[in-house]
Amino acid sequence: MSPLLDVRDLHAGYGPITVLRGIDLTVEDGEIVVVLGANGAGKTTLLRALSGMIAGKGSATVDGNSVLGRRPDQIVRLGVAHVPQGRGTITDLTVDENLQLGAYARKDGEIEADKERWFELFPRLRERRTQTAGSMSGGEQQMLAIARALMARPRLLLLDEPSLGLAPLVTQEVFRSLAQVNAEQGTAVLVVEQNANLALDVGNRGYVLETGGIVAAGSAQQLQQDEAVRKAYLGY
Amino acid sequence: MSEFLQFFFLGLGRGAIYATLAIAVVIIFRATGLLNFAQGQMAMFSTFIVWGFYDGFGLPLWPSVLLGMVVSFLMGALIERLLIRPVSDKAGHNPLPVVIVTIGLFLGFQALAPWLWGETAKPFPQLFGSGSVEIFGASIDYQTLGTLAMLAAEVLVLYLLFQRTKVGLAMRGVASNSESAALVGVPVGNMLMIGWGLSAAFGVLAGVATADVGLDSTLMLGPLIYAFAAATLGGFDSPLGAVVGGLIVGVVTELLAHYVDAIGNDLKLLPAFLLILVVLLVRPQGLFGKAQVTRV
Amino acid sequence: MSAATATATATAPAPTAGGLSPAARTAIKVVVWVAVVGVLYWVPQYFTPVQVGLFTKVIALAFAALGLNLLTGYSGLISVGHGAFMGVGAYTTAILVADHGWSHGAALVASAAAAFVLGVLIGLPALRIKGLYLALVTLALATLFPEVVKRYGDVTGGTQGLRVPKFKAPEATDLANDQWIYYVAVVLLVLSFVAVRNLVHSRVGRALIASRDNETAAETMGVHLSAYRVVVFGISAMLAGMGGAVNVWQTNFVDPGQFGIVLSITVLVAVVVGGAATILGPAVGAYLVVWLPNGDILPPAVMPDLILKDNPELIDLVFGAALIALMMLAPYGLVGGIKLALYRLKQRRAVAAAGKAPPGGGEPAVSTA
Amino acid sequence: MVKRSRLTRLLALGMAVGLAATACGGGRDDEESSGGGASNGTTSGGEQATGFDIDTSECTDYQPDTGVTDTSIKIGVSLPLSGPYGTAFAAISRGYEYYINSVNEAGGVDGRQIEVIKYDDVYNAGTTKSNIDKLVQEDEVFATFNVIGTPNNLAFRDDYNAVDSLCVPNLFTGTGSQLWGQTEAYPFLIGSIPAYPTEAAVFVDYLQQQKPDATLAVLKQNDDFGEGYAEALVTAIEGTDIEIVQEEVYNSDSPDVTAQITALAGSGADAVFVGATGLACPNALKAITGAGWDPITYISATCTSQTILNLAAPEDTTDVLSTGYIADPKAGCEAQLEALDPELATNMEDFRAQVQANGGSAEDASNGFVAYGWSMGQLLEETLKSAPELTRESVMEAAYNLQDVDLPLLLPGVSANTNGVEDPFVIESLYIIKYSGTCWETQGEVVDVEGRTKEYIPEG
Repeated sequence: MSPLLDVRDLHAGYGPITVLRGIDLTVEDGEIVVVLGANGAGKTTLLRALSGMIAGKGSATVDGNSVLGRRPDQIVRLGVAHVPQGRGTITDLTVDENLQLGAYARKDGEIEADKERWFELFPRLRERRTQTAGSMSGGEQQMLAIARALMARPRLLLLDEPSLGLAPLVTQEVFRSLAQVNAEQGTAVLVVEQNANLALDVGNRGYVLETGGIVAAGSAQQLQQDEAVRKAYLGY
Repeated sequence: MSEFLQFFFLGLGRGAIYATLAIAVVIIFRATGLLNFAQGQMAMFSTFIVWGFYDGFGLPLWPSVLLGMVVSFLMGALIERLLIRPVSDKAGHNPLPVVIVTIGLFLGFQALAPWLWGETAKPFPQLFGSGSVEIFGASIDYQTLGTLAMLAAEVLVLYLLFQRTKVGLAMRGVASNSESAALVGVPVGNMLMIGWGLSAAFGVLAGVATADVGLDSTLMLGPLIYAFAAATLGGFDSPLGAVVGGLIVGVVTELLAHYVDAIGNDLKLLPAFLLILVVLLVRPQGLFGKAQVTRV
Repeated sequence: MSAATATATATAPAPTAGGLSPAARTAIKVVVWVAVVGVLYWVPQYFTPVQVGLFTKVIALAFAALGLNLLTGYSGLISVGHGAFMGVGAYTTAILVADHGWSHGAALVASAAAAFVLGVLIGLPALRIKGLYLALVTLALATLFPEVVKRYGDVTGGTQGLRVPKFKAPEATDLANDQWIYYVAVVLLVLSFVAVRNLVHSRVGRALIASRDNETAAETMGVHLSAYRVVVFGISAMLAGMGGAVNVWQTNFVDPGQFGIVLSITVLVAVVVGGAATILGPAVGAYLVVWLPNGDILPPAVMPDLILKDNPELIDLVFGAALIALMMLAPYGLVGGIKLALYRLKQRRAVAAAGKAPPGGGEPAVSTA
Repeated sequence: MVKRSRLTRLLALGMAVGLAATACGGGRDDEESSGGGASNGTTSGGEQATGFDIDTSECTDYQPDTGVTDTSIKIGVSLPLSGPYGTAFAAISRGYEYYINSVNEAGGVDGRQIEVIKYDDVYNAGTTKSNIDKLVQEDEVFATFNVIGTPNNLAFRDDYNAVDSLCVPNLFTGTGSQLWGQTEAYPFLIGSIPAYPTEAAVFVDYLQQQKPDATLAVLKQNDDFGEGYAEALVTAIEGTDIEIVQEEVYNSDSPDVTAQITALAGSGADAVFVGATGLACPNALKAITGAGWDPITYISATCTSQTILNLAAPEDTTDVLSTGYIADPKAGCEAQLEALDPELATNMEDFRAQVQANGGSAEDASNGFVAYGWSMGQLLEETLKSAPELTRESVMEAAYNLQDVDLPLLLPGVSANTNGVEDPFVIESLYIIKYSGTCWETQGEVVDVEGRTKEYIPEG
């Protein structure tokens, strides 16, 4: 069976500046894959290229459909949801409206039921249902961003540094929830992180990205045990 | 007393016109975060389109207005797609190139209308008939009452559209954070087109409410600044704010013009100017708006 | 987004010219400056008085465009009201010279001061709001200005305008009036260009540019930045006011119709056509804006002539369409476009020269572990 | 190079500035004391001008016949052709171009083709100045002609039309300012249409007959034109029992004058004088009806165009008064012309046919602006023809010595008459005209104030 996400020799960048120089990467159905890398290694660029926010060259397919050259809203319809760095909640809308908008691409009648499901998972969101997203704490906004992405019923969730700016306890909670979603829904997750420990704890496999190229790959355990990776990203 | 009331009513009449145009300003602002300096000239041009249906094809007035709104919607949407977006995509967060495009549109429509429809002003009918009602010794004409009713309907329709429909939600999402909206599957470009289209369509109502003074290419040159003052006071992103702002601007300027010699009818613009200056200085978000204006 | 930031960086004056030794670069600069000064000196020797008069109009507009560029190009604040500041400068000179017997020189200082003060007042909202909104205040100002002039006709001459005594060439100079006015104006303009250039490259200038490009930078600079902005607004208005005074030297007549919204739009257009945030752009833009409608010498306006011969009223349509086309094809204006092209060329060469090494700018390269 | 007399120059400047600064123009003409009130410019019958002789000795670098060759005469024009004000005025230039076309086809003026060079000034006086500089110094026109707008003419008259200027004729300006009567200081400039004060005086005259103790309300545009009327009215009612009870001003870009009319109606005045242009005219009339006010309503001659009146309903325009000196070419109003003067009706037919023969549309053939432009073309031709020689000096002398020049479209009894300093105003005979709801009809006889306009110019 071919992988859900199949990236080959992907190049991408901004204007005249190339950031990614030939990335190969796969995510299987139901898998959690972690991409580690320092600031500026190209992690965010990778996700932005996959969700259509910047142009890329090479090949990147979801379920055999190329995502390169498509607009973000078209890629959402292929089953990919992207939670951008800095959360990207829509701060002027209420929690409820954010979730409603998350289901924009869907046409079925189970939207309310889905909202309930994510309120179960993130009870704090239910409490703040009618508040605007901008009035909530960073952790709450991160949960909202994830819940909103899940409202699209994606097969692949792209997460950009979910731990950024969050207290460690909150980060833990976020990753626990992610694992739960993955287990219950079978949603595949591609998460890029600087804070690799927690990510690798919940992840199945991982890649290490440096200056725009993959320098190492392996199972989560392998990476956690690799000395170079440990020194560079795990801090011990 | 009845004199005061009379000028209050006249102010309401002017204010209602400012409000209709301010609503069009606000719609584009909500949808795209942009101030359209060609708003008045687009409304003028659209009114000529209505005139074309009314006088050229001999259709009744209101169907002509509706058809004019449809055509203007398409015109607005096409302008966004063909002229605005290519520029704003390249310009990033620098608003200047897009402002220049709207100035280009301003000049273009101004020249195009007399070229297409002739240089002489057209006798445009009063939308709500002529005549007036007496209230406490002062008269308020049907045109004012009708425009006020129309404004109420506009605000209601826009409220329902923005708050109760999927498209409205998506438009608000795009206005607040277009990147995130795109990432949940909202076709951002379409929403911008709809925003421009809606604004152009509602601009028709501003034009036809004004055009009984005689329709020519200068129709909206006067009201535009007052409409901007109204939108500033209302807070740029609230249709209700635009209406309240428009009525306040209309009433205040007319009363000052009549009762304060230092202002007078020739310097009516002065209070509008001071209003813009002071509101932006003291409460940039206006009476009803969100605080986004203040991001330095 | 990032792409835009990259190009914005590119259009900011490039600190180095690629691939040349410092000595060669200095030599080129000297040659360019000598050439520029030579051409500016030569203009009134070669052209007819009428044409020199139009060049003086270019200079008047270039003052305002230079000022507006400081505001719009470098600080990201948009003004649609620089025509009003020109008007304040023009009327200050006109009234002082015509009715109070001032010399043109002294009146120029007063014009600059008056415009500066008004500029600071109008710029006050810049303390708190984003650039786009200032456009509203300034638009309203531009519309209001002629009405105020009309209202106070006792002082301003009302719609009949005010005739101003000529700015006469001193006997000793042996210059015709048009030449004298041109030379005085051009010297002042060059000095102003140098001053603006220094301001842009100063700490204040860099702070303004940073705040234009990056909201976070703006926030961290806080109060200082707001104060800078208001002062820059004042300086910008002051330059426009000087342009207004120069305009009076040339026309010897002021009336409210000259300083309406159209003039404000013209100034803005000059900036954008020439290239916002480039040092020379405003002058180039002012040149084009003045000469295109008078296009019987360089550059020949062949196109508009063909279209407009039978329909002169369509000039605004042609003009509007040209503006939109320019924003699509070269949003950084002519000077900005050339700079961008040079920058790209240089980068391409640098990339070619350095093989696969990353080019400068963009994300900093991380050394491999 | 001629050394200019500093004193004269300063005097001229001081005069211009002083006039402008007081914003009421006219007035304090030094020559006013020389009277002329009683004199009528149409007395002498001889072809040789005796009354007016231009002295070119103070001119800077006087070039008597630049722009004239054996086969052509170059005439320069600057007027608004684009922008919000452009389109209406362009019709005037079409009018004289149609006429000049026909003259040229018929062999021109004494074998010389009239060549018109026309530049757009967007109604901006600064641009007008540049255009005139270019026309005179580069295109080397013989004269400028029918430049529209008071400030636009003021912007260049000191450089070209004053006694100590380059002395280039500025013929038949397209504005009715009373400033065009300062012949001594500006011998190279002459106006065309009845001055605003003349019009105001003729109306007051009429009002006095109708209602000697009338109260009068005034609506005026906030510019020299509106101010000119307002001040002339004050002068004109001196010594009568007519009283101005209220005055309101409006701004030309806000043509909705309902508030002003409401205020005026509040005064309950017997008569209202509407000194307006463009859309403000019909809106004032509509507002008068709307306010339930029924005064004797006078609209300035600028409001009399049919395209403007059509914007108001017949019940708003019926019985409205104005003044007229030129026939209204509106299609369907031929009967009125026929009744007034059969010859005029024939002339009008001729005008229509010729406009269309020279490329004009049917719309142009019934446009009052075109008819005015056409008549100005005729006046230009007459003036050039009557000049003994084609020098600038001689042509100006001819322009200031017009003797009963009867242009075909002028109403009966109206003709162009001038007599130098004594009588610098070209057209000074007016009819009171009344609108029937569809057509203008003259009331009574022509009011001839030939040579008396200066009396109506208010004191500075």
